[in-house]
Amino acid sequence: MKLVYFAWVRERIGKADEEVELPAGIVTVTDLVRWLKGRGEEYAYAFENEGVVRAAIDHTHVKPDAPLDGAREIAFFPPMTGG
Amino acid sequence: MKLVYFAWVRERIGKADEEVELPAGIVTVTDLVRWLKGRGEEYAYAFENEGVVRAAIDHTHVKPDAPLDGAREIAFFPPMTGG
Amino acid sequence: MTPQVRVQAEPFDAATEIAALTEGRADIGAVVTFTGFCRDEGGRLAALELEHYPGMAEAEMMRVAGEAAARWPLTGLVAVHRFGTITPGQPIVLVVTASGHRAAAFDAAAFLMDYLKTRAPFWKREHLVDGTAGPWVEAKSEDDAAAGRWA
Amino acid sequence: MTPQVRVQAEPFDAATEIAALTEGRADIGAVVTFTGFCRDEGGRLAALELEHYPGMAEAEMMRVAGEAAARWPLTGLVAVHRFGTITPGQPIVLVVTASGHRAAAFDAAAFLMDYLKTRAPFWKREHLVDGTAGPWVEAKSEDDAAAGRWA
Repeated sequence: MKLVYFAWVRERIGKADEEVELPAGIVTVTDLVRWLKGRGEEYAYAFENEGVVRAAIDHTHVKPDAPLDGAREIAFFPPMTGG
Repeated sequence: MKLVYFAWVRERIGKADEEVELPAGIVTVTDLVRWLKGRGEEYAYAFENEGVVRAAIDHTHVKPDAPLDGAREIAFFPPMTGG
Repeated sequence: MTPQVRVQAEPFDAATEIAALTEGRADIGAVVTFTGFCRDEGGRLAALELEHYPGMAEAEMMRVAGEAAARWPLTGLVAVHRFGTITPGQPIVLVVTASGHRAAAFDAAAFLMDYLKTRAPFWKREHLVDGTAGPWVEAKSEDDAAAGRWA
Repeated sequence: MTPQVRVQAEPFDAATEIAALTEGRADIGAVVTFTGFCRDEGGRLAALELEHYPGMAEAEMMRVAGEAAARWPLTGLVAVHRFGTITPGQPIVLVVTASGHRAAAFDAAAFLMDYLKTRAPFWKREHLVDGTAGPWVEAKSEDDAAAGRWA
């Protein structure tokens, strides 16, 4: 599964994207965030306030309880500031 | 005093403008309209529904009870349809 | 900010007006333009003839523009209204508003159009495709209602 | 009507987009454009850097455009969003809506901007006049409120 990061989420984690193998039991976006936070302090820093970072699955915005099943690319990013 | 007419008010009266000498007792726009209606059937036709025709004094919209005192140019026209 | 108001027979160019308002400025966040076009009303119209009251047209457009400028924090405002014979697909009226923020630019442009429709002394007459002069366009009660929402 | 959506580094031209929507048509009564510009924030900013999520940016802009097209009777819709480094006074985003009537064109353009602000995956970072990279721009609660009014 491919993970991609943008803006200050990318800067805090220190990479723009990565491939990960998820362990069993990671079902939702929230599960994935909690698992990532256990991988190192850069992840813990990026997700320090779970309510702030947004997620998208395969280019579509999703809520934290969205299932990861079948996802190819999951993105994490701050609230959008375009326009 | 100069009177100017636009759109179908102009067409009904049959002229775009005219100079008139007002008799004594013509104080407001409504007085002027009633005096004009007595001048001929073309005026009676133009002002047949007094609530429809709008008036302006010296390039400013006015209500029927506006005084004519000091006016140089009085305009009558249908509701606006620009834009 | 001094509003710019023009009444003219010639066409106008929205991009030229945007450029004039924004050129050399770094404090403008938002520019809204509204362009009103002549429609053929399903193939019925050959043209619209626009009569206006010279002098009062400019004066009333400037009054409406001044009200918009007093009500919203605008950095620029242009209103152009054409007169004469205008064929389907051609532009009739242009409003451009510039502001630091988008809500002011949007609201001021909508206000200007609602007020120009009901207060600027212009009258449209239809010219039909069969070559005859059609009726004067009737004012719409929905335009009065649209203007009323700003009161 | 198929909305047109573009994500690009290059500038855009509002007049070209208006012409593309109106060329050869006689059923369009109203065209509204919104252009968002980079401000210097009182001389503080040298530039804004716009990061985006390629692929999703286009997809989300097309979803928002589709919602506008379903909600208002539009005859044309263009949305263009730039990425990269943009200096004060330069345009960032353009929305153009065309319709038979002005209220639909105005409302759809305002809706598009409110939704693009809160849903299109773009992020702004400030670059300061002293040559340093400033902070990422924070999302504004007023933008969420603006988007919420269409719900």
